[in-house]
Amino acid sequence: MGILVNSLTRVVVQGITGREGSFHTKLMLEYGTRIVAGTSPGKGGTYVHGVPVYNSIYEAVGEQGPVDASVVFVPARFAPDAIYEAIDHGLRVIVVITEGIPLHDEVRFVNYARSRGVALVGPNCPGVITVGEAKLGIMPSHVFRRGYVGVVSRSGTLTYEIVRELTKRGYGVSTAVGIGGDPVTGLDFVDVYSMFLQDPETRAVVLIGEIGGDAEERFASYYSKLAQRKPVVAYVAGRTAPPGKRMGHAGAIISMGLGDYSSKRKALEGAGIPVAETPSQVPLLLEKVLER
Amino acid sequence: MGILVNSLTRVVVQGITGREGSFHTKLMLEYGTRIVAGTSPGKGGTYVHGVPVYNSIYEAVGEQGPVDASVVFVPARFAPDAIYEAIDHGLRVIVVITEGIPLHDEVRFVNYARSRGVALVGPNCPGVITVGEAKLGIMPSHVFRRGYVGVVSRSGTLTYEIVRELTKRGYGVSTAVGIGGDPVTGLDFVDVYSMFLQDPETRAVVLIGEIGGDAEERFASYYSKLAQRKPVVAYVAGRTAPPGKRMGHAGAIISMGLGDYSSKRKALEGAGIPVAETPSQVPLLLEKVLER
Amino acid sequence: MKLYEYESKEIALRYGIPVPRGRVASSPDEAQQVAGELGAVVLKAQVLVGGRGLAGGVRIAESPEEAYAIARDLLSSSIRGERVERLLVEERVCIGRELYLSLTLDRAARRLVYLISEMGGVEIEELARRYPEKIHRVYVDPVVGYTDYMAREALRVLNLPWSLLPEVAKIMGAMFRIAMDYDAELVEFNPLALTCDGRLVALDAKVIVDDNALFRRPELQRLYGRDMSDYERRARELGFSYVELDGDIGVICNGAGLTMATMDSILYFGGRPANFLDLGGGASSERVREAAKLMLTHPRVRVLLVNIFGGITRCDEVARGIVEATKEVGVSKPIVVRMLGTNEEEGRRILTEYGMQAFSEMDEAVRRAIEIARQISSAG
Amino acid sequence: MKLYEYESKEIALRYGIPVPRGRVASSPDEAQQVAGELGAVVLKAQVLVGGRGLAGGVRIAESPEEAYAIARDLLSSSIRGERVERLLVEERVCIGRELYLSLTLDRAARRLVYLISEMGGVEIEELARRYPEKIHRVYVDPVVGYTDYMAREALRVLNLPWSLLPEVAKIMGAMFRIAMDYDAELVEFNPLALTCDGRLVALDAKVIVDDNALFRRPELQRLYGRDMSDYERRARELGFSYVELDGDIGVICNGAGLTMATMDSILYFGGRPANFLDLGGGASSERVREAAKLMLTHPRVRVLLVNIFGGITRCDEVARGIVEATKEVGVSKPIVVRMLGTNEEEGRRILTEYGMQAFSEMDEAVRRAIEIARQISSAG
Repeated sequence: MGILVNSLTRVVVQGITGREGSFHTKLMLEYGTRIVAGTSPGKGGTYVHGVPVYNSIYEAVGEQGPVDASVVFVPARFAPDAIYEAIDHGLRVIVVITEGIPLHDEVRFVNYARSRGVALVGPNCPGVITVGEAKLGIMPSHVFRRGYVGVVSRSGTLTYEIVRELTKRGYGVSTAVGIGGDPVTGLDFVDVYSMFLQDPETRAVVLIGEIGGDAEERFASYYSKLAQRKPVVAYVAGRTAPPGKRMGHAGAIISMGLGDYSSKRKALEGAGIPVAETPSQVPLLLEKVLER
Repeated sequence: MGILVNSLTRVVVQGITGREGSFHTKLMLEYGTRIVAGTSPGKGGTYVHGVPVYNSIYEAVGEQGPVDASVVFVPARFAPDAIYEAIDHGLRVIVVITEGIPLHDEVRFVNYARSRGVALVGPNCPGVITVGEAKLGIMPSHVFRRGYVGVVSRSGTLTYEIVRELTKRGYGVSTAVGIGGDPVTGLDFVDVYSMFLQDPETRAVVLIGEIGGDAEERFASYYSKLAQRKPVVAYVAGRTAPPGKRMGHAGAIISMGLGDYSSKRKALEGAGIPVAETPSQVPLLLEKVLER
Repeated sequence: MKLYEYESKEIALRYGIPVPRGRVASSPDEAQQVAGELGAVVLKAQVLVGGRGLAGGVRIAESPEEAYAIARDLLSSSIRGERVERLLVEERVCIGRELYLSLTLDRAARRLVYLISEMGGVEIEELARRYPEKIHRVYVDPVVGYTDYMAREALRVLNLPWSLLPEVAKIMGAMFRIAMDYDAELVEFNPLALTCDGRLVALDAKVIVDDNALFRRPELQRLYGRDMSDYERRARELGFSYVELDGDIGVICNGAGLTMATMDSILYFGGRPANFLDLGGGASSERVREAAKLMLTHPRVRVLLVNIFGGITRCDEVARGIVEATKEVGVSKPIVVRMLGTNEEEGRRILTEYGMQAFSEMDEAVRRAIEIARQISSAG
Repeated sequence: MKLYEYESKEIALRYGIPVPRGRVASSPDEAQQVAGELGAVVLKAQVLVGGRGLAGGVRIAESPEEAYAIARDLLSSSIRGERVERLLVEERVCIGRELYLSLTLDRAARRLVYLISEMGGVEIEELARRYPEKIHRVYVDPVVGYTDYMAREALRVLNLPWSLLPEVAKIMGAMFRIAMDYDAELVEFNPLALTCDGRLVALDAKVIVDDNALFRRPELQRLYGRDMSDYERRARELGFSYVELDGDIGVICNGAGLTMATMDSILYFGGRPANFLDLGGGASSERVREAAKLMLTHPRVRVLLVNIFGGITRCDEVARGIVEATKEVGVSKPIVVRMLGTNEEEGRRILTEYGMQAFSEMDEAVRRAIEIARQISSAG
């Protein structure tokens, strides 16, 4: 099982001919992801690592049949167009790797996707991996072993770091979802966790947050009201971040009195979710909550 | 039962101080509709037929508590603002009586309402009546008797005409919904019929269509695929309407080869829905489908 | 409200959409002069009715003299009942292929839609009927508006070279902006020509403006009504919805649906309606009087059928209006009244006093009107 | 990117939002001149740091001479570390009440939101902490944008007379347009004053522009970086995310989350990070070298901790960059490296060859860096 994507998911890579798009298409293919087409306006008729390239999703679908999901590597200024194209052609999962998309554009397409029931992952995210089945994104697959822990994270490399700690301690992952580091994201912690709740394979969830906004607080509030739960362990990055400064991610900023570490930690712990002090503590806390 | 509104529905009248708004507020109150407040910018603090008037829904809700539904009598150029106000304040049913709202405005607020799960009835409609319980609109209540026939219509007076024929023959109405005569409406035939399907009281539905668009054809297509149905009898107005001319309603026009009488009749009859030749035939056809 | 071709093209040009060079001519002299500047020209009658081409309203002139002659011809003619008062005189364009491109409302989707087809030059009604699969649809969400993938998709559907992408994007983006800026419910280029030298040119253009939005487009508001017949214009000026038909039974009702149903019942029982006239809701006796006078003076009307379902509309006001109209016009034509609902008793009393009667049932009233029309017809 | 008050007010004025009369002065002479024109004035230091008022950056002058003296004072001062280079000299306004009005993003709602409060003049952070119930929120959907009911609601919340509705509507509508036209993530008027004579005036204004949108706002793009420290600017120019902190352990990582986690681990194990430096993904040896040079030359850095989780980023490139940096700078400061993942073996080989070692575990590397920092600190 796992969530969002699996070995049957038919994938199109938008922006397949770019440096990143091409490089990761190779890695995604090697992982077994079922990439049926790529798009790149003006490059239709070519191939990238054996994947046929089209000028539009309309052409891709016409030639290759329906697709379920897309991974977007298109540069920021063209990404909204690519995302609307994917939504309007009925794709159900859209993973936006692209970083640096203007905020007001994001507000528009994220609302548009949600109003149409489309699972938009990102923007500015490392993607989604259902371990051993499909990878839509840029996560280094070698750190992942299949297992029963769901991972949901606002971060990239920090996720790999924590997953590696899990792997070292014998915990495997069902699906890992990077929801993205921008102030506005398609799926949020609540959305992804509620998918994990439905997934029989997933028995516990690791939540990786960071400063900025109130996504962690909202998750804590939602979690504390749940009748049926799967246990959650959290890590929150940014304890040492000063207010008013963006810590790399557009969304990682303490602003207007919102989003600092202590508020998040307090909210999570208040909801009964243990919060690790270092990445290496995550598996230890996980062990404890699973024992209960 | 009945659908959409009942005796418990707490209603606000938007544009209550205008001629139409004030007149129909009186009639709605006489019918027993639970009108808790009215709005009219700048007229806050006054009363209309004993109903307190506020400058905004925000004020109305602050003073009178939550409301469930609104009836909009606001003039066309101000109606979109009133509708957004109602949607943004969480009202679940919004009945727009106002005629003559520009098309592109309608497209925007109708999509907005639907994306938020709000039942927007109209625009340019006579409203909704759940017989003996609540009336949100301008229908002459004296023609209605309570019973098990659901009515859904694109028209006003024609609805009263047909309901009177039903009443004469002993058929009563659960709820009658005027979906409105504009090219774009909030609820359509399919939406309302699917509500009637859920209503244990409603045993049959009278559908009153007219030329223009393909709402009747879409309903026929939907109906023909249903596993569980309640019988439907239809009347379609505009057999004598020439192409390219608007027949009073903004939506009643045969254009770009779409929307003529014969197409609608063919589609409905093809789906097993008898179509009356005159309003007076409707109860006769109803009798037949109920005998089956 | 439909705009003329030349008006639609003026708008198109303002938004950067290429159209043939040309000017409007109101006289043969002007036409000759434009032809002198442009060389071989096409003269196009500026009318709002459809099917202009088949009716001979588009003609080619090889010389200024020929342009003069054709213009004289066209300017003294009518096309499908509409007088030709202006010509659009345009350069001839060498056409490679004729494409179809429009932006309009899709009611079912509740959104705008680009209709795109390789088979331009045919009216969209015919195209939709005969080759529906040849029309590609790209929906436009009001949040999103035009976005570039739509042009890439159109390019493919129209089988155009990649080099024309910027041009297609410009045209499609402009169409959306025109729809918004002019409250247009249709922006159509048919044909959109691919010229022999590989350019895109809008050979014909049609913009239809939303009547409901005219209040915020004052420059368009003053054009309203110019394409109506006299009776239509008078009815509209009085605030009635009115459509001219070709029968002999005048119809006055309240409510669009009931008016249509009354017309349809006339047809069903064997008669022919002369018009659609919807009083709207809550008409005063003055308004009813004006409506009745309009119908009683209409040359084709033999009998007037008034069908009122009183709700907001009060039967006494209706009765009073009818009586006043007959007095003012002189009771030249028979009137059949059906009324029901609010203040029905009072209405009946007023009519009875004046020697008229009112039916309660619509079918009876319709049958009676048809009967009278037949009698007059066979008498006349 | 934050705009200065005077820039924000220029924008506001352009959109019809009333602001006090005033001008920018870069010298005492200019300030005196403006005061000569305006009478009693307020002199406001133009800085981007918060808390200017409490730090004495806003002063009142009754005469041009006093304005001169105050300007001389302010223009030679710094406020919270930021040099004052310009003053905004404005007429004094008689304030009846101080209100708060802003438009910003609500992350949870994924929409813009107007924040509206009667308690203006206080920083929103403090207001949110102390009186959250005094902040009213009106959400703005991207489809709908500003619409008039929002002003009616604000009017009620702000307890303003009905006669000010058009003014509030104008201001709120303009705020939305500013947000769109300038890709602003915050448009704030605090205080928005209700003057003694019943007018609304934006006494202070703050616009923050979305850095991600600068590519389409060239006029703003060229302002980017002006509020950064030297090290910040150099790091940004090299394309790194960089934030200055006050500790002694320099941090270089790949990925924002891992960088923060590394800083946090330093704190957790008892050390103090000097900075946040995220290399981003797939950094070449040249970029690593530049980052390392930057940190090695930073006066506060005692030890450099490089923590790399190789994915797109290759460990051999990182190792090469570190080695090159130490060569170029001279091995003045100790470096602790942790690397893992892509091309890890080759990376370790390069480091070993140069006499350096790499940890595999993050905790170990962090502890080691802290240990070294302590040794140097107690030695020095």
